[in-house]
Amino acid sequence: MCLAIPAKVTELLGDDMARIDMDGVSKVINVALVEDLSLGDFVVVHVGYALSRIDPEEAELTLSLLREAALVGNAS
Amino acid sequence: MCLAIPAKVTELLGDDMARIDMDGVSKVINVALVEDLSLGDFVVVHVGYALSRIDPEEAELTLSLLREAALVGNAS
Amino acid sequence: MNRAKPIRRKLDIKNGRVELSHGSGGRAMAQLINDIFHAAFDNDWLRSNNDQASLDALPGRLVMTTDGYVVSPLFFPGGDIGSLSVHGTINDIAMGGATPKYLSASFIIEEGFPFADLERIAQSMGEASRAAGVPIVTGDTKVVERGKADGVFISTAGVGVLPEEISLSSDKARPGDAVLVSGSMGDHGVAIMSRRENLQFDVEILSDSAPLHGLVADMIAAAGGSLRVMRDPTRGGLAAALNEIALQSDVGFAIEEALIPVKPQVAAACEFLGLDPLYVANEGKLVAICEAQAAETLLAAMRAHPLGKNASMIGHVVEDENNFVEMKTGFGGGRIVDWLSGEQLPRIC
Amino acid sequence: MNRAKPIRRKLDIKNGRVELSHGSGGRAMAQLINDIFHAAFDNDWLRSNNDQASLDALPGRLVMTTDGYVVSPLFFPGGDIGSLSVHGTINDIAMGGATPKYLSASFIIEEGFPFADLERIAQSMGEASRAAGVPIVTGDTKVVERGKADGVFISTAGVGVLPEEISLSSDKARPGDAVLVSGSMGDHGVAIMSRRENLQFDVEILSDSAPLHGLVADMIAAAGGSLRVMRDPTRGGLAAALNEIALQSDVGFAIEEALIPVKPQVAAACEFLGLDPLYVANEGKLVAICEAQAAETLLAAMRAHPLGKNASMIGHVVEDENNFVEMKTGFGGGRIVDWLSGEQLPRIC
Amino acid sequence: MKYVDEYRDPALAKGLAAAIAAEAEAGRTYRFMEFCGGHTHAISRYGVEDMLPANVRMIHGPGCPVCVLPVGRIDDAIRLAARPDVTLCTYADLMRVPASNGASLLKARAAGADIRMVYSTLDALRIARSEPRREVVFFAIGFETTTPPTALAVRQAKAEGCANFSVFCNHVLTPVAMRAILAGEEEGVPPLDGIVGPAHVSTVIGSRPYEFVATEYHKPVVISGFEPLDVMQSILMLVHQLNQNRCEIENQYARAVVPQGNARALEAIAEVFELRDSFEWRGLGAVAKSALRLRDAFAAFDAERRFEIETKAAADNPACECGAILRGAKRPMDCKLFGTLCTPETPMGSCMVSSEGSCAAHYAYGRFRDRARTQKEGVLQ
Amino acid sequence: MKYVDEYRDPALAKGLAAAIAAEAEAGRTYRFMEFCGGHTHAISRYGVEDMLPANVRMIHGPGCPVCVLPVGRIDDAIRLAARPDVTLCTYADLMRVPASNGASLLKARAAGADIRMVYSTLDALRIARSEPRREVVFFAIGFETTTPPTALAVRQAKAEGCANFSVFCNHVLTPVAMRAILAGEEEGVPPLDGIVGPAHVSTVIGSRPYEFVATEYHKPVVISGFEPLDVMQSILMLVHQLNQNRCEIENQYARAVVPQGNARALEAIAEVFELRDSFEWRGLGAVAKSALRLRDAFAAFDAERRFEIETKAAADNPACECGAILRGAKRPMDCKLFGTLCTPETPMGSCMVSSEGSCAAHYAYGRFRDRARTQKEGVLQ
Ligand code: SF4
Ligand code: SF4
Ligand SMILES: [Mg+2]
Ligand SMILES: [Mg+2]
Ligand SMILES: [Mg+2]
Ligand SMILES: [Mg+2]
Ligand SMILES: [Mg+2]
Ligand SMILES: [Mg+2]
Ligand SMILES: [Mg+2]
Ligand SMILES: [Mg+2]
Ligand SMILES: [Mg+2]
Ligand SMILES: [Mg+2]
Repeated sequence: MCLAIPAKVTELLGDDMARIDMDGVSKVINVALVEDLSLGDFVVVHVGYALSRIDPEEAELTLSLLREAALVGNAS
Repeated sequence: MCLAIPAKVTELLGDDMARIDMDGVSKVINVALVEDLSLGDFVVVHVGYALSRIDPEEAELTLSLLREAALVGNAS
Repeated sequence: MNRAKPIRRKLDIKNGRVELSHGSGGRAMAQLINDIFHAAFDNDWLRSNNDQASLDALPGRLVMTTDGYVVSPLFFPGGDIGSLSVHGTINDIAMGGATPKYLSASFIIEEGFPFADLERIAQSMGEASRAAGVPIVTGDTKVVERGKADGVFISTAGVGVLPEEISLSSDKARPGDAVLVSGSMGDHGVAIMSRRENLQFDVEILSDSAPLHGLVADMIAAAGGSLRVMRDPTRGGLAAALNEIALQSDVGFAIEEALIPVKPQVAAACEFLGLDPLYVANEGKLVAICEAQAAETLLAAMRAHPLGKNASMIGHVVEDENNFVEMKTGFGGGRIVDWLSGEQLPRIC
Repeated sequence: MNRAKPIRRKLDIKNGRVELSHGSGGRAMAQLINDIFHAAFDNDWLRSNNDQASLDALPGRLVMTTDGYVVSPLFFPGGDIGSLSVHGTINDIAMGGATPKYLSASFIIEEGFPFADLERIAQSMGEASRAAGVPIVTGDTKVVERGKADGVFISTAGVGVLPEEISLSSDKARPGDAVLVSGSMGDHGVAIMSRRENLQFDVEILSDSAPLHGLVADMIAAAGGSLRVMRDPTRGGLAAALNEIALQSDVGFAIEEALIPVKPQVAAACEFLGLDPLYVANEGKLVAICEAQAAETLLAAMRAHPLGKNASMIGHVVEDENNFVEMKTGFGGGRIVDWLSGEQLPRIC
Repeated sequence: MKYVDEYRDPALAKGLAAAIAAEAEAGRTYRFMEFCGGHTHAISRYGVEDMLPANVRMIHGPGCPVCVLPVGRIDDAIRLAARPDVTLCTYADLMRVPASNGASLLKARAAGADIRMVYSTLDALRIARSEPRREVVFFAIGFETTTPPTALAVRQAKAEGCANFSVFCNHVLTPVAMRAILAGEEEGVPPLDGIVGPAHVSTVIGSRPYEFVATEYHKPVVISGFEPLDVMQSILMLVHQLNQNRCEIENQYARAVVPQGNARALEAIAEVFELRDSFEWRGLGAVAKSALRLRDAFAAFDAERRFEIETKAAADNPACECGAILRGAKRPMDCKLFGTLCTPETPMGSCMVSSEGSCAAHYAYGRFRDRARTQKEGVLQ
Repeated sequence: MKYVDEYRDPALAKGLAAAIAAEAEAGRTYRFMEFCGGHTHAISRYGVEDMLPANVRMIHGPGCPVCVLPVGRIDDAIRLAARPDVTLCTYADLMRVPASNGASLLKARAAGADIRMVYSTLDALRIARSEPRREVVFFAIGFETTTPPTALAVRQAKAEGCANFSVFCNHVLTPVAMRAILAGEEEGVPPLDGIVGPAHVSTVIGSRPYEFVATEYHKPVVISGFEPLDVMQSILMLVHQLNQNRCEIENQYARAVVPQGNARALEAIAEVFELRDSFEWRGLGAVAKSALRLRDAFAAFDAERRFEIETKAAADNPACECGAILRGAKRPMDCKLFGTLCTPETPMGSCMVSSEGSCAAHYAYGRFRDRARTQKEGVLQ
């Protein structure tokens, strides 16, 4: 029910609508809930609405923690 | 368009409706246009309504004239 | 772990209805097919649950046909869409002079269709198929949303095997040939019409829906080599069948109305509706064209079969560049019997 | 009298629509069939205008199948209901190991359907049939009232001939056998879904709709005797195909997700819709089960064919009284791939 | 079928044919118009023409309500049916009639209009009752025979307060049209010698309304039943009158027609309908006082007022010879379009649109005679 | 797929699994509840359970809005849809959910109700606009994630004056339900050691609303993304906190969740909705202040008021163990009905109705493990 996926904003269509893309799948969604959206931003999409923007730095940080933990795990 | 056929009244259903029969085909029609209808009467049926009653004596008379003419014709 | 398999509840045939999930390839569909269709058709080809049936080799030329059945109402005096879909396709095989061997059945079902009606139809198909000795060996089921079909549509296909000496085709009628019909005209169409909501009348006429391959086998045995054309006069009735043959063989016909069997109730129903019985559909009758000298033999063979006991020779083929079907009327005059061009009632088969 | 034949006006394909009279057995129907279907399918069996086709004898066992096609929308990226109805039925014949020979086609058309669309569909069927070398030899046309169908439904049936040495059936999988798929999963279903009004998304995925009998012929030539089962994973996708086989052969499967080809766009579309590509329909792919020692040979033969170039061995058959399809996930864990039980989109084929 | 089979007896037919041949005086030609399409149909279907001597010739009159309905009125009906709120109920006969620009009710239906074929006004009223959110319009057409059923339905709708039922009225009147034919007889065209009058119309209006034919135009009329022997007997009666120099209104169909007609039916018509000033007849042109419309008291049930219908004239194909054919000046096969461009599937003129039209009846039943005719042309004319 | 594929990397998974195994202290059992059905689904679909050490055990929480919806509300929806004037729009997830007496929306549709599956509230509103004569009711269901889209649609409908659109509101609240679970922990059942919190809910509400779990119940929470590595990382973080005797609200999904949540979304919810006093959760019973309804200002768009819906309670099957399963006291295979009478095709309890329910997820993905479990029973428990 809470299925939501990350996708990239490829076109701002006005009227709170935007086109997003995920690996070649593109769709028009409502972006009224996300402030100051720019082309190239990634958003979390749920039932046709963007719920929030993805912060690339936070994502990188999470991933590096993940990689680190995996490294430690493999070493253990 | 003026297709109408003779059929026998087999059931008076009230409300100006009656069941008629023609050689085993039976149907419910409106008989509001024909006065004093009795079971066994033949009526001329057109688009679901009886238009008039058939007078058996007149029919016999017509037929006898027909037969007579045919006789004369065949003799000629 | 003990083998805790799901407890399969039987379909609620009495109250249940077909849902979209019965068409989407999951367990619900498998159950519908098993409980209704396999139960009714009951043979090993189906039970093997493959998407195709592997059959024995057929000795001889192959004949193939298909028809879609969209008749309304689905149940009518003398039959239903199920038996009709078996008979009609068997008959198209038989009209080629072939022996029908196997049938396939494709169901397109409207969401919400009652299981009880579907089972009744399937049972009727199964019975018709067993009675005819022509099994339904493979099938398919689709479900479409409510309002996208009309209860159920069935398309059956059939294959049969054709003896070497037989070669029938609608372009083979030749001037002088005899024209025979196997029985009374218009029964099926009148039976259907009597149940149409907007025409409703009562008449004790049953559809003539029946498989004709037995009759055809007897005809072939009696005079097979001299048969030229056979047709089952379905949609458009005898008129359509004769006009098609006239056109395809580039001939004309001379027939006599008085020789064409029509039941009194069928004639009466046609009077009511302003129809001509020669245009009304049949589902268990055939028209055969054969060399003139074989006509009596053929007629005798037909009359000896229960489905041909009212067979009649109704006229002969003539040369005619206009391809007219000319008819001496019962009244004594002449007319042609043209192709249908007024409205005929739809969904008769 | 000079032979004043009616001047036949061509159907107004551009603006015209199917009317009820096109289904009632008169001249209008004959014209529709001639101008659209015979023109598109173009062969002598049809032109002979009989209600059945007389064909050559088939040397070998017969295989027969049928499918109804109700796909919505009628035209989709990579195909349409016409080509689909040819490919799907050819594939069901081919999955029996047989060579498809002849097709029949039954059309159920909704009143008001544009001639232009009908012609486009017929042309597409004709092309698909010619490209596959499997002619449509007989057909039928019915017209139902507006609101009683959804544009057009097509039921095709097919017959084919089966070489002596081949015997495939879904109950023949044995523990140890290899499981192969001929290419990427889910393309057809995603192509269809991308055009559904209520899901509308854009993706450059074409339906994989294709006839597989050429690929199958190559597979049989390479390792025919060791083939056990073939299935085209259509409705319900790979999951339904494997579960059916598991049940019918009373075995289980052990497969690996990482070995199952799925295109990135298909995967992405499935993420959007919350679907699993293993449940999504294919129309030009097959799953084959063969003796383990023949797997490499078979895989090589598949990869050498254009329709099998992405073929993959995805696992093997195991003994399992539960008939589970067990899968090592791409992530590294384990799961089963159960029968479909959620909603799958209807009208995918 | 009682009252049917006996009037189709081939043995009697033979005798009657001989009687007519004997009665018809050599050297004299008898040109009779059967006004009604029902007669045209019967004559064609039973092959009555083959049983008449060469000098008794039947002219097919304008008595087919479908044929004479102007194209503009079909256009109106199609426009009505195209309204999303309207369900149009019609007798099946009208479905294929070509309207302007290749349209027809059948095509309109295919294109999405809600058009239902009904057998009776009872059915149309039933539909209106069961679908109260739809505007159910009955496409009323027909002569006096068919008018009382429409009148009763309108009366019933009013009594029930059935607010969603209305009638698009195209009922026309037989005697007026007959007068128009007689008044329009032309120089150079041999005049009609007598008229076979429509018995089913007369079950309603009786035989009296035809008296003007005798008194003003000095031609005999025989009100005739629709079975083939009825028609032949009527022809014999006409020949007989002519030979005796009589011109009277005789009633061959006395078994169901009385001179004064059906009082109840006439009352119903009079209550619901009134005369239009003028109405267009296809093939005949505008004819004064020749058609009916709903009275003000029933205005709510009048689709013309309810939907503000304004009929636009639509021209017929100028090559069509219907006018001349209806007047007896030409026969179908004299028309260049007959059987080639004009067929029942592709009718170009009014006489081809219904199976009761003279061109259509000849096409569907009589074409084989053209062979004989071309061989011995001149013998018949 | 950016931000997806990297969180499904099997090599990283292996390392992380080893890290968790190393971090988890032997002799100690870690019992974590993933509250959200999305997590349950991810764990099952990717086989995450296979990658956890035996002493780290996942309890599937009540976080599937479909599962916790009481049967009475489905009954309401079916009654609504059965009205001839109503078109009911619903997310596909609800179609098969069994209602009383063997009914379901799917069956109601088959029986003639106009029920449309929509992907988004945008679609429902579009249907209302294009079919103004229909009463279009959106069957709203979901946690805080799904609530803003409903709120925006209602706001939009009001702005447009879309008079035929309404919402049957069944939105429920995550933190309240989590409190109910924690407050209900029983004697004899080992308590939860920590909670995997739903990140998509937190994109809307942020992480702060969970602080009570740490302060009042002294358990750690990690707000976790939905990819399998997200979940594993969150588990590692939970184990880590416990080993360090911490109980904090941590945010694994910092890439899209901030502590304060999405202000716009929260505003929209607050504008359109208000708290219900109490709402029934299937498996949990009545929970105070756990659900939303439309405010009076939007009463016109509230299907409950518009159609005077009064929900009747419907009893669940007493043999169903859902309650105990949701609390972590039992597992699906402990239920006698599991896999025999209760399957995804024939669900008897809430945990089987959607693929995100714990019984359904186990049935569809995990049943093969029961083989192993029966062999080495006791090892895991
Ligand atoms: S054949 Fe056609 S065009 Fe010619 S007169 Fe008759 S209706 Fe008119
Ligand atoms: S298996 Fe079914 S009955 Fe048992 S606990 Fe789960 S949902 Fe309830
Ligand atoms: Mg056929
Ligand atoms: Mg047939
Ligand atoms: Mg199939
Ligand atoms: Mg046939
Ligand atoms: Mg098949
Ligand atoms: Mg198939
Ligand atoms: Mg056919
Ligand atoms: Mg298949
Ligand atoms: Mg309309
Ligand atoms: Mg409803």
